Amino acid sequence: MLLSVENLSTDFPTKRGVVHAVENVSFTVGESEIVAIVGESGSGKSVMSLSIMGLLSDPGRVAAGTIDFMGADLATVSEREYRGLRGRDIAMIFQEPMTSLNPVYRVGDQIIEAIRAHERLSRKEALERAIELLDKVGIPCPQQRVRDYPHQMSGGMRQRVMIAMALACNPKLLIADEPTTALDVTIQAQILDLLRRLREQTGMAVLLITHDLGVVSETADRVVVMYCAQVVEEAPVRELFDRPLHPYTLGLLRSIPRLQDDDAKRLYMIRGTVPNPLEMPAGCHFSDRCDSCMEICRQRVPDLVEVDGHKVRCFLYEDSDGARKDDDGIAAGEARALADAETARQIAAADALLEAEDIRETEIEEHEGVKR
Amino acid sequence: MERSEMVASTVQSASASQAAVRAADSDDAESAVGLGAGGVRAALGPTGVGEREVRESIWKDVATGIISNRASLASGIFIALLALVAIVTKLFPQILPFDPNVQDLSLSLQAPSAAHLFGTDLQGRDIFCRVLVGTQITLSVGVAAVAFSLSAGVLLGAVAGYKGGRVDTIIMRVMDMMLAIPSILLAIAIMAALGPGIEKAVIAIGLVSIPEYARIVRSEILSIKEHDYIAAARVIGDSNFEIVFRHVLPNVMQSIIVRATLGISSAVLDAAALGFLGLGVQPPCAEWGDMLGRGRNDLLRASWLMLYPGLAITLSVLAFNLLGDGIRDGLDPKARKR
Amino acid sequence: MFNYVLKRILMVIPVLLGVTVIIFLITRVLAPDPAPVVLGEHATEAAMAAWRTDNGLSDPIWMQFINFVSGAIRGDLGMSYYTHQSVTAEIGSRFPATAELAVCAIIFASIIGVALGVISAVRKNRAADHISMIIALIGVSMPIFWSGILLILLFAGMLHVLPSSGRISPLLQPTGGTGFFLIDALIQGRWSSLADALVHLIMPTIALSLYSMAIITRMTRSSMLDTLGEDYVRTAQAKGLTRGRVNIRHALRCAMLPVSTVIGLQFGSLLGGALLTETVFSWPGIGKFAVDSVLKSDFPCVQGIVLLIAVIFVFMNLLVDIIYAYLDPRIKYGASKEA
Amino acid sequence: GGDAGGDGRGGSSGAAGSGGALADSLVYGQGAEPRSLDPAYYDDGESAKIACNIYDGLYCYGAKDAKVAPALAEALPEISDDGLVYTIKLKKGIKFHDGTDFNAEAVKKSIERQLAPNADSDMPYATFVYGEESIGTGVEKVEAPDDATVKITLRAPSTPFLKNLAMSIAAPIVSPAAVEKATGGNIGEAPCGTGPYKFVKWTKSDSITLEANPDYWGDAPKTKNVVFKFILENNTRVTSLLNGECDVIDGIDLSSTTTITDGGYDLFAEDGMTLNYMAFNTESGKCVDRDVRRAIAQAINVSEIVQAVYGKYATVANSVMPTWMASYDKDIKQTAFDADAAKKTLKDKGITELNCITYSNPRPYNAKGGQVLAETIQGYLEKVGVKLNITTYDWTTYKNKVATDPFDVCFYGWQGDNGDPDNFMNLLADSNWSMNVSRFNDADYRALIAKGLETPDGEERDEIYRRCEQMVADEQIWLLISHAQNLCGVSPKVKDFYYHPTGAVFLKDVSKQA
Amino acid sequence: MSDIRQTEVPASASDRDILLEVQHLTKRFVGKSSFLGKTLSHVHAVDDVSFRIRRGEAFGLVGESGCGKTTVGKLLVNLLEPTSGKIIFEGRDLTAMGSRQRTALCRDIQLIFQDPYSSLDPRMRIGDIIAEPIITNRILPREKVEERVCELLECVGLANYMRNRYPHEFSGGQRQRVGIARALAVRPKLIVCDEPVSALDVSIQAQVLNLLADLKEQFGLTYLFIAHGLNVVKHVSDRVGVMYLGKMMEIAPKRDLYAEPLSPYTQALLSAIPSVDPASKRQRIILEGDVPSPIDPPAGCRFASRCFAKVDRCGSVMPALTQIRPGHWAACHRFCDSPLCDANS
Ligand SMILES: Nc1ncnc2c1ncn2[C@@H]1O[C@H](COP(=O)(O)OP(=O)(O)OP(=O)(O)O)[C@@H](O)[C@H]1O
Ligand SMILES: Nc1ncnc2c1ncn2[C@@H]1O[C@H](COP(=O)(O)OP(=O)(O)OP(=O)(O)O)[C@@H](O)[C@H]1O
Ligand SMILES: [Mg+2]
Ligand SMILES: [Mg+2]
Repeated sequence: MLLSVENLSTDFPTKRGVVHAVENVSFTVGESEIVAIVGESGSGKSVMSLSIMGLLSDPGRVAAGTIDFMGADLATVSEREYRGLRGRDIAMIFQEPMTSLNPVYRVGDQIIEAIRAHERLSRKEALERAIELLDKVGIPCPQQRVRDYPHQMSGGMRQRVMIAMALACNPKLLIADEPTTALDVTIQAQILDLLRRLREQTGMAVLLITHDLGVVSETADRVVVMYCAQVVEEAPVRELFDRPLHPYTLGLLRSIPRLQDDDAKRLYMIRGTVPNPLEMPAGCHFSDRCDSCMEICRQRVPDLVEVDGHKVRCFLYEDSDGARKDDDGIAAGEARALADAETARQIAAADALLEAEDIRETEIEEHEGVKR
Repeated sequence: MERSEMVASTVQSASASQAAVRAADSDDAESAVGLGAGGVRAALGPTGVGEREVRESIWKDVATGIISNRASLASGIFIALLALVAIVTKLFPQILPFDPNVQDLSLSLQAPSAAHLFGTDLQGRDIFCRVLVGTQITLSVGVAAVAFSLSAGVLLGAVAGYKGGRVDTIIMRVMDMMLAIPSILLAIAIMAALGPGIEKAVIAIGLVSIPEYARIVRSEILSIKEHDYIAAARVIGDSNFEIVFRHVLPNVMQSIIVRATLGISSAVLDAAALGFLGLGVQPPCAEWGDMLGRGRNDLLRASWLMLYPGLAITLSVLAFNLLGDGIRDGLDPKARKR
Repeated sequence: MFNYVLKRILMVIPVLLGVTVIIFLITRVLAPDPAPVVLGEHATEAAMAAWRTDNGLSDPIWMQFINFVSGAIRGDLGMSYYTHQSVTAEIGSRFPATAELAVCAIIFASIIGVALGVISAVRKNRAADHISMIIALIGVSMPIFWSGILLILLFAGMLHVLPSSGRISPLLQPTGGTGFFLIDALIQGRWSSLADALVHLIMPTIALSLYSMAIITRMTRSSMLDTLGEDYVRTAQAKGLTRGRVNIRHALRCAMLPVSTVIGLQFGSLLGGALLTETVFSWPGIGKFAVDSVLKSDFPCVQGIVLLIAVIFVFMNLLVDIIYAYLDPRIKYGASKEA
Repeated sequence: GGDAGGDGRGGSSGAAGSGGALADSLVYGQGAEPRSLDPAYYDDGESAKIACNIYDGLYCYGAKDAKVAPALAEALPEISDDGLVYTIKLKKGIKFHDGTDFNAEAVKKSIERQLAPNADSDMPYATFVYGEESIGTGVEKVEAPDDATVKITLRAPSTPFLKNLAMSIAAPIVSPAAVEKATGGNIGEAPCGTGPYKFVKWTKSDSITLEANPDYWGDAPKTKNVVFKFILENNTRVTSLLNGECDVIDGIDLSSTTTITDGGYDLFAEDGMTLNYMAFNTESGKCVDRDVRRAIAQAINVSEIVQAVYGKYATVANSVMPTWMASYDKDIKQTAFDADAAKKTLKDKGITELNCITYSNPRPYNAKGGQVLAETIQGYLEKVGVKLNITTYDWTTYKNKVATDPFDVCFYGWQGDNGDPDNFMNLLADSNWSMNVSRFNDADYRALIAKGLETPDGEERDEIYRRCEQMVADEQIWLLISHAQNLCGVSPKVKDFYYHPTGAVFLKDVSKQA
Repeated sequence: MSDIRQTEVPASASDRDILLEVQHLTKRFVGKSSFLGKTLSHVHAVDDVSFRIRRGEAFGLVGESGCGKTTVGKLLVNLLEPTSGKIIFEGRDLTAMGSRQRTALCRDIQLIFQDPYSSLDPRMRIGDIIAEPIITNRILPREKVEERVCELLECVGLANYMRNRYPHEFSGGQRQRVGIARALAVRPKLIVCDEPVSALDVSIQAQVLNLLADLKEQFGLTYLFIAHGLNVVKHVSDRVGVMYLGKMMEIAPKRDLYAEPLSPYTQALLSAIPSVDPASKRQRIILEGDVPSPIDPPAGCRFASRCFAKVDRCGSVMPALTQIRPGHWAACHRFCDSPLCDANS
């Protein structure tokens, strides 16, 4: 395993209380594997990736767990060693290509800086390497473009520059935190295509953070689903889309409009909103919004259990004593999740219908009222 | 707006030197929520932890800002005390152990003692009493000058910011002109022309700080105009008048309040400077800057003559600064979502 | 870039004209008749009338204005009512003193201010931060004239380690040259003069720069905190750069953009502060001269000084804009709007 | 008594130059910058103080009195019987600093430049010293019959004229060549005279440097370089003395005297030629009534004020003229302090409120500034039930206001120019209200003054002025307050320093121990 | 260069059905101006755009960032003045009206904003925000306003008691609901939804989309639904227009458009959508380069620089929007040349 994160917890002590931004997260990334992490906004994806990079901003700190990267535990490594790893073995790109590059330096210089931070190269050699890298990420006329300032480039180009910079020292692992969220779909397609190509060419592993299940499905090998600081499900990508186990994953998949869907059908909705990190429900973090919520869900946080290489954190698949249910139980759980979701959707639709009638009536009255 | 103008306006808005700096310098202790979560999505979900957002009532925010910060709470109390002293000494002058304006040459230049806490001045007047009474002038000049420049500045800034175009250009160019003359020099020239007197000091100090307010209000309005809720108001059919009064001004209020608080501190400083140069109040009126200016002649013999008034000025300016900082934290404009 | 500079330079003209109008209004319309003040104890009405005619004060006001402006364009600001010397010469002989002081003060304020600001931003909420912020707060709260007097009292009056006033011991004054004693002394190799001038500069520089230093500290801190939170700083960290390099090369470099604007503006406001500092320290510059002239109703001098300061202020702004544009490639290479 | 010693030590120590080498420079700290160094163009003591070392006049005052003695002139003038023609013999072989010769022509030019039509409206003392054609006073013509003789013809006899020629304002003789060279004939920044010191440089707002004139016609100056430093702030000036930056400072504030003596420095304190007074408005307002004026005077304890405000550094004035002038009479009776009587009268007269204007700056005759006095008097009047409303102006503004404002009382003073009684007494005969601030307009008084002007010095003349004095006291035009002392701080190393009552500081004989 | 006949507004329904007709709508912004204020370049934000919306229909407008979608929306609600072109609403030409008349009509066209954070006045209570348009337009007597506000809140799925809360107390989805309620308050005939869900999380998106669908049904609303994701648009709208760099590239009923996109740009856009089901994925087309700047764009087809199927003419002549099939319009030289092209209009 290239990277293996074990029981990682990251806290932010604030005036109003401690925010557990990452709780007990474990997953692994293998050599040249693309692992996607999906989850809603605020679910702790970025904090998790920054924890790996050791770039948490104040007052965040890794509270527990180990981050094993090529045999070194990053949670305990010295700042000096960490610096040696960053940029050389683990590289990272960020969501906002517009702001991730320093506006006052030429892009070439920024890439050169990344190279020379880790390798004893002359400026000239580094410049050549930079041009090479720009070429590799598909920037036309790289010889001229190295002299550009970031503002002279479009978002897509900047993101390519970021990737080029990340690739500067042939890292083993690239953490890409929502690399395409800010980009247009056509540009997003270009960038994702590039990432896939690079993985093939260089064998670098990618930890792809995103909230877009479509991106996951097209790019990743394995998926980790996070909800409220926890991993709720983890599976190989096809497995997850074909057979989502956790009600949250299920809901997520059903709530996105798909091209081949019947448009007349109402979309499935997950009820409510993400809870405030300081006021987490006592038991399962998803319990408030879950259609299959049970008594136990409100009392205990379920464990992550494994079902044929597919991990899930839910009492539908876990006994009250914390053990994985047997296969029948799992099948039942699956069925139940599906059924509950469908029922919920129908109820919501019926509600909407009723309401509509109500309103129409009052409206007619009003109209007359005003006329009179 | 073209780039060049953007820069020009950054520069100019900064030229309300204190203003810019103070506005920029806010304690962003906790506004860095969802650090990686770019853009709007980060702010989604429920109100994030420790996230400061614009809260409903401005005055409640002001109060929260003040209370949540020990220093500004202390200065709030200090200012309240000053105000109390000013009012009490105005209404019940007999409460003072000595008449601050009546001289007794037999007591000339007494060092601080139990009887005269801060000593006496050349005319044998009790400096403690004079410092206490000085709060009247300090506070009233501060407040009046700010009220004056605030109302003029808000009006001009609002017109310039909301109307835009030529009106904006003309108003702001005039403000530039006023800004190009150091305010203290302008104030001195105005005072020299008008002659000494407290009302004139108010006018001079008020006049010179109009441009600052106009700038701040204008730039605030320009940024508020960008918000969709202004567009929304227009879409639902609000008139300009309604938009300005219902949506724009309430949202500009917070920076005005912060600026006004800090403005009082600079008005107090300016007034003291005028007093120091002998252009302030009429005797025997007690004003700190004036006391300091006069005391300076006897400085070597009686250092208390300038020690206490100077301390009084510094402390009250400090208090207003701290208070302003506190209020600004309460109203942190950075938390406003775009 | 060229267009930008040209545009900014042309914008200076109306501002200066406006300044002239404002100061003209104040001194010629609002202010009382200077004749009796200037002519003093023995003046008769006839003498005053003659004097007014001699000094062009009996012309209609618009004519006076035109005369003044046309003179000013030629560099002729009129004659001092008091000394009967040309205002240009009067100001010219004092300006180096102010410029020297203001330049020293702004350098001092910038270096200390930026350093304190950076330290307090980097060590946010630690002791260093609190100390810097307290210094900054006191800096903006203490009246210049008070801190100046306290300094004199302490260092000259009690400790006798620094001279209380003036620019230099008169006999050490470099002859001829630029009027900037530090430069003259350096050129002429008069080290004792240089040392003496530096010693004289210490207290006025500190008193004058305290306020600006505080402002710069606060500005640097907040600007630095802003940039430290920027994505590109995180990018730089992710590249594996050292802490110092990230803070200085990436965060500070960008934070300096707004700070440079403030420093430029502070130079303007230092000239205002010089009024009080020079009075307290008997510094023979235009600030003290301004106060004296105002009090003596020497209006040609007042007009000249105000105009000079306005010109400096406006050109300083211009310079800052240009430097800013130069420092910020987004402006230098005409960026599109978003960026 | 012109040479009343007082307790000034610096000046009277005769043991000059007794030990050790002399320093070659002396720094003199003064409170303001001179207006100009061209005698025709200044009217202020700060300028005169410096200029008197650069220029000589035809005559000068005695070292420590107001007696006129010849300087560039060979002897006192021969005055024709009608008192109109002055014939003056000049010393020979004297050169100006620019190398040109001093002669009768130079004297003629020096005077004529200040006469119509050459004079311009910026010459503040021209009319005072040389008179005015329009009112038939002053110099009619100046002739130079030969190189060493000057003949001055007056329009009307004037006893003070000779004293005027000894003044260091307007009277000093300037080099005609230098005047010719200077723009506008103003040598304010390039002075050139015959004096013991030559002008070196003027750093604006900072200092003026002089150096000894090696060709001086009299005794050679003792110190080579003299620097006049302008230090506005009183305490800074004192600090600079204590700090060794200055050797002599003047314009000392009373409060600093102990600091100076405690610091081991000498204090020079001698009566000056000044009068400090409060004037009643006799033309309009509540004080037109003489009884009111008297009552107010009764309410005020002048000696207490003087003691409190000026300590021992001023003399209570019971005469308009300073104590050391010849015509001073200690028997003039001023109104005595009697608060009860005052209270009664004022009550009867229904006076409850008075308007007062005053000035804020220290003046030569009032080191504390008029405001302190006003406030002090405000205190006394409050005790007799009168509220005094004080308006303070900066001095320059104030000079306008005394002529125009409708005040009841105001504060003013006078610094003598030439040591002649007329110089003090004619103030009340002046028709210019900014001089005659009481607006006192009395035919008898004016006649007396006119007569005094023509009468030659002597007992008859003294009697005239004594009558004037009595009139001022009886009519209670002014409330006399004090004659100030000139205070200087002097380094103990400095010998033979003397601050002349006319405001001149002759440094040629002053030396400083190295 | 384009023939009027060819560029007639695409329509296939009777005039009575047409709620809104946009003809040759153009909006240019000043890009750069010289020192003396002379305009040096224009941003062609919306360039000669025409379309019609029928009553009760949801018309989707998609395109990449900066292609002028929002500008179209703002032009419709009178937040911007068109440079040229007509907006005909219920048979009346809005652009020809005086401002007073225009304002009176405003309430019939409402706007829902993209950013739920900046579109609500932070200093107003939710109840007041919703009540404001009712009061301003005097739709109901004062005493009835409150009642109406409650209904509207209920309509958008918010509880009554939330009336007294301030916007910051709500999540993005909830705020967006408030924005919708405000738009509904004046009973508009047309609602312009400017990317109402793109700022929202996936799980919240569905809630808002469902709500919009429900409301449309309930009130018989007409939508102009702006988005830049084709999948969302598909879910909501009946017909879809595709814009690129200020130009309308294709207009078609949803089914046609998704089944058989004609314009190469639409094809690329469709293929670029990352799909959850690999099975449904069509041949991926990865476009080269970026969207060019709208400042003084080149004369030819706007898409020519990135087009994978361009022909010679594309570089010089902008193809007109032409009806290729009934109800399916496209602007592409490939089809204009085909016989189908002539058959229309
Ligand atoms: N500096 C901080 N102080 C307090 N809480 C923080 C801080 N930074 C992040 N958090 C909290 O940590 C949680 C996780 O945030 P994170 O940025 O990792 O979410 P995310 O999954 O990346 O969201 P997005 O998809 O929006 O990027 C959030 O609830 C956030 O409020
Ligand atoms: N007020 C304006 N001044 C100048 N240019 C403008 C203005 N408003 C918009 N533009 C420009 O017009 C073009 C179209 O903008 P518009 O906002 O309509 O695009 P959009 O399709 O809504 O993009 P997005 O998907 O990013 O919202 C853009 O290039 C934009 O920069
Ligand atoms: Mg994130
Ligand atoms: Mg848009």
